[in-house]
Amino acid sequence: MSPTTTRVRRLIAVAGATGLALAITSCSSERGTRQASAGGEKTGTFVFAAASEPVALDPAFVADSESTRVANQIFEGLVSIKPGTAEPAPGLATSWSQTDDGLSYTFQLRKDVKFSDGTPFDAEAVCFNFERWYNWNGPLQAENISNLYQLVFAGFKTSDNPALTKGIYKGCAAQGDAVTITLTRPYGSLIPALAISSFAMQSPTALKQYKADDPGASGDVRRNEYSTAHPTGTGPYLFESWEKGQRLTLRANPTYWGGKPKIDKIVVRIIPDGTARLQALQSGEIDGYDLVAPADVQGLSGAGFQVLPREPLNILYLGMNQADPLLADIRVRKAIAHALDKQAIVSQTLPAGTKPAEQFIPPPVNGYADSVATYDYDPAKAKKLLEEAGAVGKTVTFNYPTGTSRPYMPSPEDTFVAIRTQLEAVGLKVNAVPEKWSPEYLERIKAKTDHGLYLLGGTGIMNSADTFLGIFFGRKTVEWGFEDKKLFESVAAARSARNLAEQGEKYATVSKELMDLLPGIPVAHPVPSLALSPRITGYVTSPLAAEVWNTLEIKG
Amino acid sequence: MIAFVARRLALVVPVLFGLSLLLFVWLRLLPGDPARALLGERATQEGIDRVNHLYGFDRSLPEQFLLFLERLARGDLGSSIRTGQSVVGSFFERFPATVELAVAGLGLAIVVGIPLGYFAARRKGGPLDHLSVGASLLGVVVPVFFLAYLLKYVFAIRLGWLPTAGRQDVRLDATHPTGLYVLDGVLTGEWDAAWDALLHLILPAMALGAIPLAIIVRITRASVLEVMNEDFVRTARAKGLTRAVIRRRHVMRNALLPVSTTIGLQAGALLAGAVLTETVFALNGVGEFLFTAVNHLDYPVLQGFVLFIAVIYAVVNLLVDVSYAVIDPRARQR
Amino acid sequence: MSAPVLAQEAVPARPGGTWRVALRRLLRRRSAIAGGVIVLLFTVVALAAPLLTPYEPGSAEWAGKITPSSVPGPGPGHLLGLDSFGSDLFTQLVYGARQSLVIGITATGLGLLVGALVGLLAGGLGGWVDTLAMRVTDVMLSIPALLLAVSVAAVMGRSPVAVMIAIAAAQVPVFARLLRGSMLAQRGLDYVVAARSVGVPTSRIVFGQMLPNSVGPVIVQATLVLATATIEVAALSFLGLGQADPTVAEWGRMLVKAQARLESAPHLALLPGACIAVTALGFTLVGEALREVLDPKTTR
Amino acid sequence: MSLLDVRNLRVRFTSTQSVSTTAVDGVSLTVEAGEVVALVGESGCGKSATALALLGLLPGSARVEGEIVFDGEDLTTLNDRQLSARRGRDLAMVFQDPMTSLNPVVPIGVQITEVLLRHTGLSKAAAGARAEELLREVGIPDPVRRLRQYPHQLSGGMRQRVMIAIAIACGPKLLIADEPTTALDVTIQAQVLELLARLARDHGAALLMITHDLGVVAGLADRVNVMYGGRVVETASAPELFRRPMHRYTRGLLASIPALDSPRDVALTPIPGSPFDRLPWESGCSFASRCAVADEACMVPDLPMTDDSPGHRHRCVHPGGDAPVPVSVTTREPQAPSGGGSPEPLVRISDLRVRYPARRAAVTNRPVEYVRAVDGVSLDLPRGRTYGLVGESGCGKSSLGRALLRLEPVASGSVLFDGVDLAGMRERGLRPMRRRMQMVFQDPMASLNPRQSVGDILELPLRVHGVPGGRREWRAKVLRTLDQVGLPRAAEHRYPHEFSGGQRQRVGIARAIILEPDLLIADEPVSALDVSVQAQIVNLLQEVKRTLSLTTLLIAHDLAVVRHMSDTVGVMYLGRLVEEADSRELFERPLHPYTVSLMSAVPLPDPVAESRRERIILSGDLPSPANPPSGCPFHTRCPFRRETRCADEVPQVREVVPGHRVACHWAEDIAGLS
Repeated sequence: MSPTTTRVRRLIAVAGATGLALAITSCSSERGTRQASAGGEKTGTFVFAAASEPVALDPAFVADSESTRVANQIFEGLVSIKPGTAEPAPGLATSWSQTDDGLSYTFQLRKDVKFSDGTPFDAEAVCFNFERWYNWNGPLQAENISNLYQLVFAGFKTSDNPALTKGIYKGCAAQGDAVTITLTRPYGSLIPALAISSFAMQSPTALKQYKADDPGASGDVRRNEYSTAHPTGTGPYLFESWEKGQRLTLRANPTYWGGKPKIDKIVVRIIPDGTARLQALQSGEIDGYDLVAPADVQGLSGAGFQVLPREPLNILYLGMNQADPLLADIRVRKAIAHALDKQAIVSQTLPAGTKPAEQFIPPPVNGYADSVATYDYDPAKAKKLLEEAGAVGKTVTFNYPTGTSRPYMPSPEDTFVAIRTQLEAVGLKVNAVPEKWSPEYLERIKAKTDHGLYLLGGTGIMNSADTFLGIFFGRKTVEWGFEDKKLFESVAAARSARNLAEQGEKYATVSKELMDLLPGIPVAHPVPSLALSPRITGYVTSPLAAEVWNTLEIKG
Repeated sequence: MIAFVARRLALVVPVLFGLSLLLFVWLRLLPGDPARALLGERATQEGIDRVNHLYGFDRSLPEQFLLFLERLARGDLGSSIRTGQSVVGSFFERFPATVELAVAGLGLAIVVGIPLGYFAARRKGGPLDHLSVGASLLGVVVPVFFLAYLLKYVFAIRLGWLPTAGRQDVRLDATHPTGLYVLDGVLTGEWDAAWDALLHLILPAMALGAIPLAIIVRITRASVLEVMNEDFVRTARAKGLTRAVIRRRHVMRNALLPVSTTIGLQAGALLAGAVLTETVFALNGVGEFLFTAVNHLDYPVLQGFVLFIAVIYAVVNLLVDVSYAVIDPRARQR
Repeated sequence: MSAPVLAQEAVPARPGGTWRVALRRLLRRRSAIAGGVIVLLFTVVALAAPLLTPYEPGSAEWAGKITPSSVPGPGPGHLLGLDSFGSDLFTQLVYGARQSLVIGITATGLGLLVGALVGLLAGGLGGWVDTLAMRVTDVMLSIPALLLAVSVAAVMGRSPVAVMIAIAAAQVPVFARLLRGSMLAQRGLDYVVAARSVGVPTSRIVFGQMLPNSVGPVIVQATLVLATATIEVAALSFLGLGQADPTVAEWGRMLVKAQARLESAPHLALLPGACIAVTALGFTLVGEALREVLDPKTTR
Repeated sequence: MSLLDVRNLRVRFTSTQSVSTTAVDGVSLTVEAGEVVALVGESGCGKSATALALLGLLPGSARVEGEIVFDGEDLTTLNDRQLSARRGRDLAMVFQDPMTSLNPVVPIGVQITEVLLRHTGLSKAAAGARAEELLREVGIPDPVRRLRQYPHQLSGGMRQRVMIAIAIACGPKLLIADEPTTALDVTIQAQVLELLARLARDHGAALLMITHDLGVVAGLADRVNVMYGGRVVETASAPELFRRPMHRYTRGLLASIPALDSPRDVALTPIPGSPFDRLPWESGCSFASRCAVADEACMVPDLPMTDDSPGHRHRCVHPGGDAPVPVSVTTREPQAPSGGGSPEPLVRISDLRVRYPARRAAVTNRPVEYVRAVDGVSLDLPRGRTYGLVGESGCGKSSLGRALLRLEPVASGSVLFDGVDLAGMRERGLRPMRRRMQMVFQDPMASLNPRQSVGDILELPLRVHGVPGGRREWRAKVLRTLDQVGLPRAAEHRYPHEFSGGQRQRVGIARAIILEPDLLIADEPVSALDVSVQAQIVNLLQEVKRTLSLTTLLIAHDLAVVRHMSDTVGVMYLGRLVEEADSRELFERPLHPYTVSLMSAVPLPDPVAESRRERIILSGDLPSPANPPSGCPFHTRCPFRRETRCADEVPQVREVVPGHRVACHWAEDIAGLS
């Protein structure tokens, strides 16, 4: 026998033996001690499937939902959200007051709160955070890094970009258990805005120790040591470990001021494929995932899983680009509005419980108008309007995205098909232009003028019309293709209202105006839902998806 | 032998250079603006310009290429636009998952395919032959991701025998010194972790291994049939050797030569298949990352990963050539 | 001059060139017949699609009957029920054959054309043309075919044309190598030397003599690519590339789209999946049989 | 009792289409212990199938009937396991092609010891020692090193020695050798045949020798069985068979082959037709369709064997009897120099060199080492004459032929064709010249484009050279040429694969002569053909040459064929011309030691002559042309080698006797010796 074959045979024998040993040991270990402890852990572990990896754990730099979800467990802001609603509620600040001019806010801080590294949470810590944000410069002023800070506070202490020098932040003053934030000009949404996780309080010690604002070796501040390994907050859970691409583990914070959470451990696991998330839940490998596809809702609840709908804080609309001469005609826009059977679109393509939309903001949001012009489903009227406009048989371009699923637009392709059918029924021809969501479609809508009808929308990051009307209609954009100075001024005025009530009124007016101008048609407020294993109890959904998991319990 | 390896290596270098040039030009031809992909639906033009400047997309193409080469020489392939992670880092973070999957898939294909091909050839025209030829045809014609879904549906959902996704039950607190989970379990003595990781590998390996399996069966069968007709096998029989010796020393050792070449070529298909399989089974490997990169036009990642995959492909084929030379003394001289 | 032979040998009465012989051998194979029948059926369905179904493809006429969690199954008027957009599933499948055929044939044809041209130039001319062509194909072959197709499709944007070009591009180096290798093998054969010795010009040797004898493997590969194309279209769809309009009757897209309803309506995925597999099987069977028939090892 | 007694052996092959072909149709033969028995026949006659049936090595599709009694035991009743215990131990076999018969990926040591380990109780170490001994016995130097080597590292002759070592390893009672020397050069063939015979004798084994070459048989066999069409048609002791061949086939075969000692100026008597590729002999004599004297009596089913004399049996209705083997009465015309008496040769080759790249650089792919295939050859082809070029494989004779036609690039030297130097010409300028020089190739199948009909193949040269007259004229010319080469006109529409080997070679000749060239180069024109067909082609070439007054360069390794056809003969060794003379002169008085040994190595189909002559068996193998020996290239194998000059001085070609040129330092001495 040749030496080679002998060697090969020995190898096979060894491999076989190893395999056998492995099988035997694994069988026996089922009764062993390790399995028992693992079993014990199982009941104490909540496994959640994320659709993608969190970008960063320093909430100041991120706005994506997966990062935010984790940040919500580790960090808390001065303001929190009343569970089950979008309402601001006391957080690390137990109460607050503002001056009439809307330029000064005083927060009463919660006592005896410590960051998880032992640093006390106090007024100095609060000011440290505010000053940190305000002093960011250089690459940290990039739109993708400090996106939300720029949105709310509009500028930094210094900047090369003149547009970023006119911020609303003026200063922070610590007064014992209270802290006062002063502004350069009024901003009506400050309180709801401070509930956004980007403005959560972080431990000054940890921020300094791990150089939170230093780009570090990776050259990206979102990937520095602090943001990937040492996020330190006051929240109910502590960061434990992050195996990139695989899982992220959190532990219960034993010294949480609100009491130690009932669940010991949270594992966030990354499953990008929607069907795979569904199946992992069905087979018991995970305990929950977000954004259930409309098609799966019935099956899941039928099989005993919890499908928890969130009150929608979003809008799906059909935009009508007025750079297109056909759509510039208000009669055509109105005709299209009357041609849409929103109820049918909802029942055919959107999750159960979704309501048709009448305004560009969802009902719970401050600024929702009492009554606006409505356009009922009326094909006959639509046809008549088209005839008046001489648009019967004309071809309208219809842009829609493919291969994407947004919380406000779970299946744009289906929605497109449904709308197309209705438009054709009233005598319009549709030239469908499907494009991949990112970047082609977004570019087509946001940067180019050659789009017609299109599907888009948005989800609110706070309970403020700012995140809807403020962003959509604050200035001239190629998206809508119209210029209406009066409208833009009204939006600006609403934005800088002195308080919430004033802001609500002003935005209600804007919303009313909009429905007369009809730049697009609000279609629906799709209900995003979350699926949970039946063994999880105590989950309270939040319209802002800002759930904190310290209320959860695991049965059995 | 060393000269042989050196010669083969020397041939790889120009290919890789050509590839980087090609990739570079190619990806810059991509429509769309990665900055927009990054900043999302509410991006402003200033923001986009700033990102473009940050990543050097506003420079001239030759300049960008030189920059790219210079960084490449330092082993720096840039960082992902989407996540900011370094391309090299994220590749190696995810590489173990892909290695494990590819090894399992290919291993399955080899371990099942070679004996199946052999016995199909021995019983040519028999039921086993028809079965394996038929199965190997099916393996090639069913789209990989469809097969993956079917396998998952049947074995994980309907029958519940195997896990649906992931590499390991995340509730197990296993330690991962190497990132190859099965091996980790064995190394650390956490047998339940190893076993669990193994269970997680079965379905993905089946889905990914289907095409190589089909091809290996077919090549082995054809190759065995051919070798069995060779004069030296007749000589071996004329010597009165036992069947076992004939099979092992005379038939298989020769029949495996074309099979080993095929295995090398399959490595490429395997890496491509991993893009599909990893996505379906949420394995968070290189393939899945690449899939996401394609969807987000993450240039640096696309460029870096395709380059890496080409290198791996080249290395695997180099190894195959070397192993070929080990089996076949004639090849050593070439 | 009188023949110096004593008895004339009878020339065997089996007329026909090598192609006809190959065809005869092909028709003796059961697998080839099966494959041929599948391919034929598929072609007929594709061509006669409007006659087979009263409906228009992608019309979404019955969208009103669809909800996110249910689609009507087979019933009167709809042989296989509706798809998730509210189009007739049978109609979509029938027209899907058209798409597959068009994409497959165009992609293969394109890959064949470009690849064969490169191979022909390389194999026929040799020298630096050959070296250059081979280095370029080396580079292309260093990326797995599907990844190559993905990169190309990504460049080209989302259109059926992009898919065709992507699939074709991935095959170009394969065709080029095949034809070149086959030509080089011919170049050493005596009949080519004989043609040179007779004084046949090089171009005429390449086109008139070497090329016809070298196309066998290329034809086999082309048949197999028809199968691969059907599958790759599906894979590209899965990766979010390719035909963008969701309602266009294309099996790959239908399959990908139906993954979302795998639980409630598995037939939406199974039927287009089966169509892809069976079509690919048909081409593969024919291709494999052709390979065996045209293989010089089995011919002599 | 005979050692081997085969009775009425039948082998049928069944294929899937339920068509069965009979390969062996009732063969009976015996082999006595220690006897050397030959089984002679052309390809397809069933001789190899018979041999394989003896060892039970036929493929699964074969059905074997009849009895094979070996050593008192009917082998057909044994199962494969029982048979395998006897194979390699009691019966051993040496196959035709030692390249393919040895496993390329297993060291030869293992291939020898595995048979020892299987059949003897030897330990691994003892088997290794025995293997070493065996290699020494078969004459392989440095056996310890060789045992570790792989087949591709050995030369053809060595490989066959290894095969023989394997066969004799366990001391078999019967050694079967199936065409053991067909794949080898003639000088090596002589070595191997001698070795086989000696070993069989030394080990007391019987030898069953299977061959198509009557010459091989004559010197070796005690008894000869002639097979045709699946049957043994004649059996006799070797001297008896060659003296009194009875069966018409045996007689035809003997008449059709030229031999080194047969008269030169006669045409050969070919057997018409070609050996069956299918066996149509449901009844009657299988040879009847090709037999000149066949009549109805030959069509009797199951013709019995007739006893002619003790031990001489045949199966012929019209046996030849004592009459000498017929040779054709047509004497060839005397060789008069033709070509209008011009003393100028048609072709004058001076110092021609041809080289091939042997090794290329890794990246640039440029050649860095060359094989010198033709290394400075000068020779003339006189008009209207046939110049025969002989030598063993790799000696450069084919390269020379091709370079002459500029089908290979010429490295240096000149080729004057009718005064024009072809060597430096461009392809375009060469084209008109090509019309005047044509080539016939060795492998008729490979040299015909399989996708063109014979008509197209023949028309192509006319078209390319723009022969006036247009298609109609061309076609007429094609038909005339078909007549000329003895093919039916219907062949025009047929494709090459539809013809037998001999017919294809006729097509090849037709293509070469259709332009009525001045020069014809025939490169091994008959070596790929069956013995009985060779004579047809040889005659055809002679005929054609005569009618068209062609100047011919005949390249062949078969000395008998060259002698038969050539006026002048050149001998090549390792790229050089070593000897050149008028054909008669050369064969009667060879002056170069290589020519002498070459001629002595050729077996004669006459046991008497064979036993009388003294043979010079060359030692060693042909050196590699990439790395030829210094000095005289032949000195490593030369039996006349001397200490001085041979190893360091290259001998120049010089005229030793008028008209006789030799490249040997000691030619004069050798002339005296022989």
